[in-house]
Amino acid sequence: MSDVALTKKDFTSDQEVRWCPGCGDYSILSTMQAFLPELGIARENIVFISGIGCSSRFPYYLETFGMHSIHGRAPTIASGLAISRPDLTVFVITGDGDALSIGGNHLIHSLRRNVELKILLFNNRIYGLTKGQYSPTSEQGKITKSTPLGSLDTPFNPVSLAIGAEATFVARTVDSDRKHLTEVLRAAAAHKGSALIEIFQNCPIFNDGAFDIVKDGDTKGAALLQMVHGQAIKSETHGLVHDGASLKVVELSTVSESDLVIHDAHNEDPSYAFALSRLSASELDHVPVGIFRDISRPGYGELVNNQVAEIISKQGAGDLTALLNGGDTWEVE
Amino acid sequence: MSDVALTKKDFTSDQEVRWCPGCGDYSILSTMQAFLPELGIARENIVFISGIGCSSRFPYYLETFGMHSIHGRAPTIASGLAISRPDLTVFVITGDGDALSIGGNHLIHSLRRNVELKILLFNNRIYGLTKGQYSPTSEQGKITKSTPLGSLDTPFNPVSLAIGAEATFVARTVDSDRKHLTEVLRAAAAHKGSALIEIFQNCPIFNDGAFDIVKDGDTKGAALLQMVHGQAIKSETHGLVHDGASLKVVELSTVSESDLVIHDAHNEDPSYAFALSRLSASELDHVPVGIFRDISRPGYGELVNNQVAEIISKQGAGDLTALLNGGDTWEVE
Amino acid sequence: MPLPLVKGGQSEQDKGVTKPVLSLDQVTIRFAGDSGDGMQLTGDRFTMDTASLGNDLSTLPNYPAEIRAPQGTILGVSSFQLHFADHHVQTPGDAPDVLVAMNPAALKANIKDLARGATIIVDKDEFTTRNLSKVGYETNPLEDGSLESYKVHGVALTSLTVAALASLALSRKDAERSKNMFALGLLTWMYHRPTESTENFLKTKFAKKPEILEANLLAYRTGWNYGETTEDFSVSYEIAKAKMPAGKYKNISGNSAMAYGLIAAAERSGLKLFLGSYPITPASDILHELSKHKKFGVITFQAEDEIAAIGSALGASYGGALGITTTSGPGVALKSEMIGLAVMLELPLIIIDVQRGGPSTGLPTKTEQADLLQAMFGRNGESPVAVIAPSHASDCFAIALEAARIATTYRVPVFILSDGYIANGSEPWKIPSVDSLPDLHVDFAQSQEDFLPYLRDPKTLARPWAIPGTKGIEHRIGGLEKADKTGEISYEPANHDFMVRTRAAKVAGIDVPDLEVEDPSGEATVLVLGWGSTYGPISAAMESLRANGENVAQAHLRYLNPFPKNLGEVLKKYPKVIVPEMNLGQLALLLRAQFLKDVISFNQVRGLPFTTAELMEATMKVIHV
Amino acid sequence: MPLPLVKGGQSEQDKGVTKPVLSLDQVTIRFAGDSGDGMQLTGDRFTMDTASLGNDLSTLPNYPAEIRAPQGTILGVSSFQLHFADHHVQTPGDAPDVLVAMNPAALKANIKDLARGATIIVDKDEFTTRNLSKVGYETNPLEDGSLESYKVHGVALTSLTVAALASLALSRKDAERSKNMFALGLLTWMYHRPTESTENFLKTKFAKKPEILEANLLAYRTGWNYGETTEDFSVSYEIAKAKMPAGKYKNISGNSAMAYGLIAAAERSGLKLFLGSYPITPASDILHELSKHKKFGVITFQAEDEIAAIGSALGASYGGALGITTTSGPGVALKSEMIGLAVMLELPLIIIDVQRGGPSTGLPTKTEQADLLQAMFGRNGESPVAVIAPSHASDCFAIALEAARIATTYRVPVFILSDGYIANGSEPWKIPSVDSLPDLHVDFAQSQEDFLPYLRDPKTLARPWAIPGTKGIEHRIGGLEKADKTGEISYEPANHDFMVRTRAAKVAGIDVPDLEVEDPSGEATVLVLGWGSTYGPISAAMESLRANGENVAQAHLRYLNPFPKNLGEVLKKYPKVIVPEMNLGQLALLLRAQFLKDVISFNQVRGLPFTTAELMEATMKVIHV
Ligand SMILES: Cc1ncc(C[n+]2csc(CCOP(=O)(O)OP(=O)(O)O)c2C)c(N)n1
Ligand SMILES: Cc1ncc(C[n+]2csc(CCOP(=O)(O)OP(=O)(O)O)c2C)c(N)n1
Ligand code: SF4
Ligand code: SF4
Ligand SMILES: [Mg+2]
Ligand SMILES: [Mg+2]
Repeated sequence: MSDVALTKKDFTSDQEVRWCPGCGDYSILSTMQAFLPELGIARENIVFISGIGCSSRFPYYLETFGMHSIHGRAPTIASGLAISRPDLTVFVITGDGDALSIGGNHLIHSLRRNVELKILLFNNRIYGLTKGQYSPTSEQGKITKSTPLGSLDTPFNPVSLAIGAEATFVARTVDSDRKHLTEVLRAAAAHKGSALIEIFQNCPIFNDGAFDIVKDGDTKGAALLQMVHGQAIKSETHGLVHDGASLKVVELSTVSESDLVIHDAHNEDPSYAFALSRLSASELDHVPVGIFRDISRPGYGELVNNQVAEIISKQGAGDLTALLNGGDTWEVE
Repeated sequence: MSDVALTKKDFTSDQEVRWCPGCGDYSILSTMQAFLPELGIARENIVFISGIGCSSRFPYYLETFGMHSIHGRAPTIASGLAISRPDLTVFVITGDGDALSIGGNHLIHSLRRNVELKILLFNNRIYGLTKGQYSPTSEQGKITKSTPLGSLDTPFNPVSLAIGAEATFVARTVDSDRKHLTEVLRAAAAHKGSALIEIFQNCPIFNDGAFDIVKDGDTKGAALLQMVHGQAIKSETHGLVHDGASLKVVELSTVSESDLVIHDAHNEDPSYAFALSRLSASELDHVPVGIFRDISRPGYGELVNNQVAEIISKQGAGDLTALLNGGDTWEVE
Repeated sequence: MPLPLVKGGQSEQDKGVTKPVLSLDQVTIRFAGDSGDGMQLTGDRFTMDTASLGNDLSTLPNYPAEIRAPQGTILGVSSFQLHFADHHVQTPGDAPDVLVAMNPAALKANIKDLARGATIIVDKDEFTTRNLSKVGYETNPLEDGSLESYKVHGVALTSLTVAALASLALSRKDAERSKNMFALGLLTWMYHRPTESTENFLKTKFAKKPEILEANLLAYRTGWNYGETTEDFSVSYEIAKAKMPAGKYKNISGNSAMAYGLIAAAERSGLKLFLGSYPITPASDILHELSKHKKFGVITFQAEDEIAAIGSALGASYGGALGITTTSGPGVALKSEMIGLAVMLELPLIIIDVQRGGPSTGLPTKTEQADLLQAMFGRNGESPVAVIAPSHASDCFAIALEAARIATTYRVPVFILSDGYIANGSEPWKIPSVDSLPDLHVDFAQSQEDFLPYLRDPKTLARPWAIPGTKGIEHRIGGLEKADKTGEISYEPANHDFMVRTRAAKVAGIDVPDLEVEDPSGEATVLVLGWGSTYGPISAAMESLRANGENVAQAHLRYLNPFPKNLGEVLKKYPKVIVPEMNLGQLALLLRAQFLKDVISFNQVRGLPFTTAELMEATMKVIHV
Repeated sequence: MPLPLVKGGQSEQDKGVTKPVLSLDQVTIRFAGDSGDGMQLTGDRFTMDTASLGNDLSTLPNYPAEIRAPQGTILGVSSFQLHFADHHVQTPGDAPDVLVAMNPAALKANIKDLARGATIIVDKDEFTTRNLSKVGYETNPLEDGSLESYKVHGVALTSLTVAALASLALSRKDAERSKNMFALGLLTWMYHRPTESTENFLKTKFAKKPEILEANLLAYRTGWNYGETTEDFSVSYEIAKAKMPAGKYKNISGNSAMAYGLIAAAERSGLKLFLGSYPITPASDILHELSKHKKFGVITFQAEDEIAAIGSALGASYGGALGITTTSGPGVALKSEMIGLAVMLELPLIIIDVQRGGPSTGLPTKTEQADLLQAMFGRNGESPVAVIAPSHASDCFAIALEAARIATTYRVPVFILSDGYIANGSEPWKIPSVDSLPDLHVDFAQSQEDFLPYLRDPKTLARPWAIPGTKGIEHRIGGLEKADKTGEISYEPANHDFMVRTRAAKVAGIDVPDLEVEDPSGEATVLVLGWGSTYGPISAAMESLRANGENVAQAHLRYLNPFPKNLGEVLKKYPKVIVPEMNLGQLALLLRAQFLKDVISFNQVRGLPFTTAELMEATMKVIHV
């Protein structure tokens, strides 16, 4: 690593960015470029692996190693890389279709294994690249090219799904909120193992305004329930309280501050984070943002490499001659 | 349908059953054969679709329609069938590898859509058919053919995963408990949409005794936390109480019956069922069995067929001549 | 001041074209602009107006893989080419006679395709220093003499449009959006197209946005008037009606024709149409089109991936529906294992592969024919399927019906190999009467005793289509090898050998029509043999060669597996057989292997259809060695 | 009273064989019994004892797809065949000279493979009415004269074993379990095998279960003594050592040899071995074997499915490891799309397909060669890969090294087509010295300015292997078509054509050794050309034919893509070329297409290797038309 600290520009590749004007991907990219220098990791030791989709163009624009792979399979490639090269920092860039439709299985398996991947899920609730079909996060009843009479599927809640899949780090943030996104990225980078970050991302072409309520100045204050570890969970107008065994959003004016749920991102029991994830589904009136869950469990690559190291330290490194000559052998003269 | 009620024998095909002696699959099969007559559905209107694995041999032994498909893909085939043929009753038979490893994505998508499928997941926590590799439900550290030094993956909790995937019906039972299995099958059959039933299944060849604790006379009483809607959740020795926002298993002697959690399988908020699912993971000291969750949401096939019926009732059935001749046309003379 | 809105129809004659009129027999026009400039719509409208005038035509849309590539860049250029004529049209044309370029990028991206002497109409407002430098023009080509050999019309399209719309309450940006209508109006004038249908189209489209409607109409008419009035355009052109068989026509793209054909197949077979699909370019439009037609009882299921898509289609087939899956090459790769199961289950299934440039993600919006061998062999084991291919856009309608016939008669998966070129291209289609369509009636197995699910029809070798719900024929099937007749699991060596050969024989025995050879002179020694979307370019090249006095024969394979029974004879008859393909010789490989004929491959893998000129040259080389 | 446990080694001579001894030059024995009878173990032990005696040998295990099919049924029969000789052995033998049948099912399932005069040793205790009727024997074949033409030894294996173990504190069921050792002891006596190594094996295996150990040893020795003592067996047999090149040998199966070869490739290249795999019969054992050798730094990753398996391997390759994935046919189908990506990325990758009966799930435990065309063409677009195939079990070692050489030198996916026959079969292998193995040293791209990720080595056409962690060469790659040299996304038609042809040329240009033809007389007009696991049977048939005075040439392809450069010449030289394949003619198709040679296919798709007799007959037919 060079002595001179790197800057945002150092992480900007020479490739022309090719998203539609106004696409939410721009601000995510710019935030990432600005964030990377802070990691203090040399550019050559950072790898971005993406699938296919508008969002999956992301790696081209970063002056790091990068692979724009195939639809839904980025976590598999990234897993092989991260496990075999624990010295690298590996990001996965994916969309709601890429991660949750065709790639759903790889996502949940990477999460349960806790492979050292930082997974950014750009959720625009639509298939952008293929020009506007509904996705597994599209709200039921959505009218799209493939559902002219309205979609019928109950959408996934990516956070619930991830928690159900034993994820150790799950967060949610919004494309345009650079500060919040940066904070979440910082925490994800510090986390051992898999980190899944759902990013609400506006697609002005095929699903414009899907997240207006959490982005517009006059609504977002009420809509965004801020989760900060050790602090009360609340928006500008509402707060979270216990309601028997479950959680409830109430107007701040109706409760005292001390009744509010104090956020514990490190709660080992995922039931807590799961309950938080249920506060909002398709509708976005009260959307928890921040880190739902951040618990400590060894990373998969670490376990794999430790297992190898341990057997070597116990038995010594393999000797090919001994291997080939082992077992039942006989001599022919 | 014939007037004479069908019997277990009517549902037994002429195929020789080919599992290992003592395999848990036998009792599941026998319970199913005994249960089917109770449904009052003609044999020709019942279809069993399975993937690949020991468990997936199941359909051959039932005198209904059946398909032994390919590894992990049974839910896809069953979905196409159930959606296009709402008159049929469709079961999916799958194993822990089939459903949760290669087939994980189809499983979670079927569940979120709520396709009318009764999915029986034979969980023996091992790959049986391929002779004993670890599966996504094998406990961490498991020594198998492919993990001679112990497996490193955190296993899935199938119930948590299903609930995270928006499942409307999730249950757990044990291969050898015919009565309990029958009750669960009955409830699943009555449920609209997808029903996932995890069945602990012993594989005497490759993972013998994995579920002894919940099967042996002297331990099962304590280990099995019975979940019955409207009743307290408890085993013979332990009961479930609220502990702040989460749930806790305590000795019955230390609490009064009235403090126990009364099971509500119809709770709309999945957080409750999710919390129940976390009471046991790999270890089986206190395993909730019965129905975690059974809520009402329209089945996917029903929605699809209603959408078609509705447009026809509004606009009339399609007229091919009109379709072909529609739009911008011109005459050449 | 806005022109008054026209009431009802008004032909170009009514509007009184006053300039000299030249007659042409054919023209190729390419509209090119930024992805956001509405070139596809402009092209579509011009196409419709041209079709309704009775010209034959063929179109080729071409757009970038990005949804909206950065404005003003070469990569962001979207174009639409239209070839129309007073005679039968085979291709969208090699080199445009007219290029409409909405900005410097569009000019730069397309100029190399123009022949000297071609007409170029540009929006000169867009030729600013900034825009020029964006695409690497150091000087303004409108001024530096580099376009000398073309007829260049620099029209101030933007500012004229904005000026015309000045009276409307529109932002400048919104006003500028109508400039494509100005261009359309101008071209409409130039080629004497009728204006009525486009005006009606706009009225329907913007029924709820009267301002935008007015803007578009005004721009359109201003463009027309500009042609009529200004000195810049001194002549206009007329292209007589083409002689086409009498009947009712519509302009149709390959993907739409495919969707219609599938619906027709469902209607004619009495089966429920079930489409299991996962979106992918350039196949998605079939899904989109079919999902509009639920009132035909059509079920469209957007699955979680390609495997689930084909799985659901196979499940539906098993239940007695017409199971269909649509995709492109990468999707086919994913479907391979399930196709193998369908082969084993011997159930009808239609797999539509709208091929695109490969390998891997390749060139998603470009055309190619490189999935033939994948369709033939892309599965484990001996796994034969039928493979057919449409020859041109409207042929997709007939091919869909044919796929349904083969799939349901032989209980076999059938591949349709379409491609990006015919999927998006369009042409006039003589609408068939429903009665003239083939009867695809299907018989399911009936209730019976001692049912044998793998007892075959001796003629077709098809097993019964035995669907759930039929009393007394309950049975189990699966992907393991099955015993002859009973369908039970069998590991018996001789049975496996027999079943492998029987499945092969069943596909080999599919009844397909003989190959027709067009050899007008009867004296050709060179045969050009194509398949799929190369039909148009090959036919055009053959026509031209014959017009030049060359004897050359042409034949086109719609059936790739099995081949027509007379193919061997045909190959034997011609000493030289040229096989042009947009791949590295996949059909050629099959022909060589089966017939040991030293066919001559002519291959291009450029993501583009062959041009007539390329094919003429390649053929001439072989004729005159 | 139990025999005293033997101390140290004791040869058969020490034990004093007293009956007449006949010399044979070769014998084929098949052990057959219920899945639970331990036939594979019995066979393995007999094999080891035979190997250590210096005979050459070849084995063929054969077991049902079910883990434990129902006891006493035909479907539950598991068998193990061993062919050993005083000369070079090519196959596990066509027809067993000796069948050991542990029950009526084993007899019934195997009798049809025996020639008249063969020896049958059965456990007559098992021939109860119940067991007989289970497999459809209406009368007892031991008594009804139906076995007249064989030499039948009805031995009361079960009761003799139980009696011998009477003194041990074992249940009858546990005692019966040792009857395979009785059978092994008997055969060991019959063929003068040494007993030491099996006794040692048992001692290690049951070190912690002294009772079971004693039971097994006792049964083993009782079996030996039974042969020596009873009247029933009047002669025993000796087979002299085979003349084999001097050296140290071990008996090895194809799957083990493959695993060792991969470890050797990693060691010789200095790369980390990364295996991404998903279990599937008959490939799983490679995963199992490799996961035992983590101390070589080997990483084995059991992925969630085949796509993730190959994806992880490709990811590891991208990071500079030797990325490998192992599977069988259905798994290959699933990997297709990712292989396409690897073709585009031009990274090294080894794909091992242990072929089994297809299509679909097919015959999972049986062998076949029907994935060749899938390996060649099973992907969208023009997607060339290298394809090689081992010829026999121990050749898997060398082929793994060769795959690594090709993959790393040319940065290309390499298919290894093994199959169930060589994967599970075993043979003696002369252990090579590590120094004699090829040097597979690899150079990664170094830090540099203006790095061009798709700049090719002019000789190999390989692009640099540019791994993350290397400063200054950060770059992005992907599945979209890439510009020559820079690797940036390119939709340029000419570039695509160029890249498609370049990828094809790279694979076509892979350096492979010339095909060697064995034509001892130099006068053969018929060439038998095989590939893969048919090597043994073909060689055996050719030897026999030559011994019969026929002139016949033989050649065997280890390289399927590209073919050896001299293949065309070889094909031209022989008027008649027979291509035997366990498929419907897949290599034949490639040969016909490329060389327009009318090769003669000889195909069987029975899930079994060819027999020598079948191949001799097929060849004779062609020689003497
Ligand atoms: C195997 C395969 N199937 C389908 C596609 C087509 N495809 C490309 S991206 C995409 C979905 C894009 O949606 P999403 O992941 O949400 O990304 P976005 O474009 O919205 O960022 C699809 C269906 C493909 N490239 N490959
Ligand atoms: C595509 C594919 N990959 C792998 C296999 C091999 N295979 C068959 S069953 C199985 C797993 C079986 O485990 P599980 O689903 O738990 O079923 P069980 O045998 O334990 O009942 C595997 C890996 C296959 N048949 N097809
Ligand atoms: S289509 Fe939507 S997601 Fe894709 S680049 Fe355009 S705005 Fe962004
Ligand atoms: S291997 Fe296990 S799961 Fe499979 S049949 Fe045998 S006992 Fe049952
Ligand atoms: Mg999206
Ligand atoms: Mg299992």
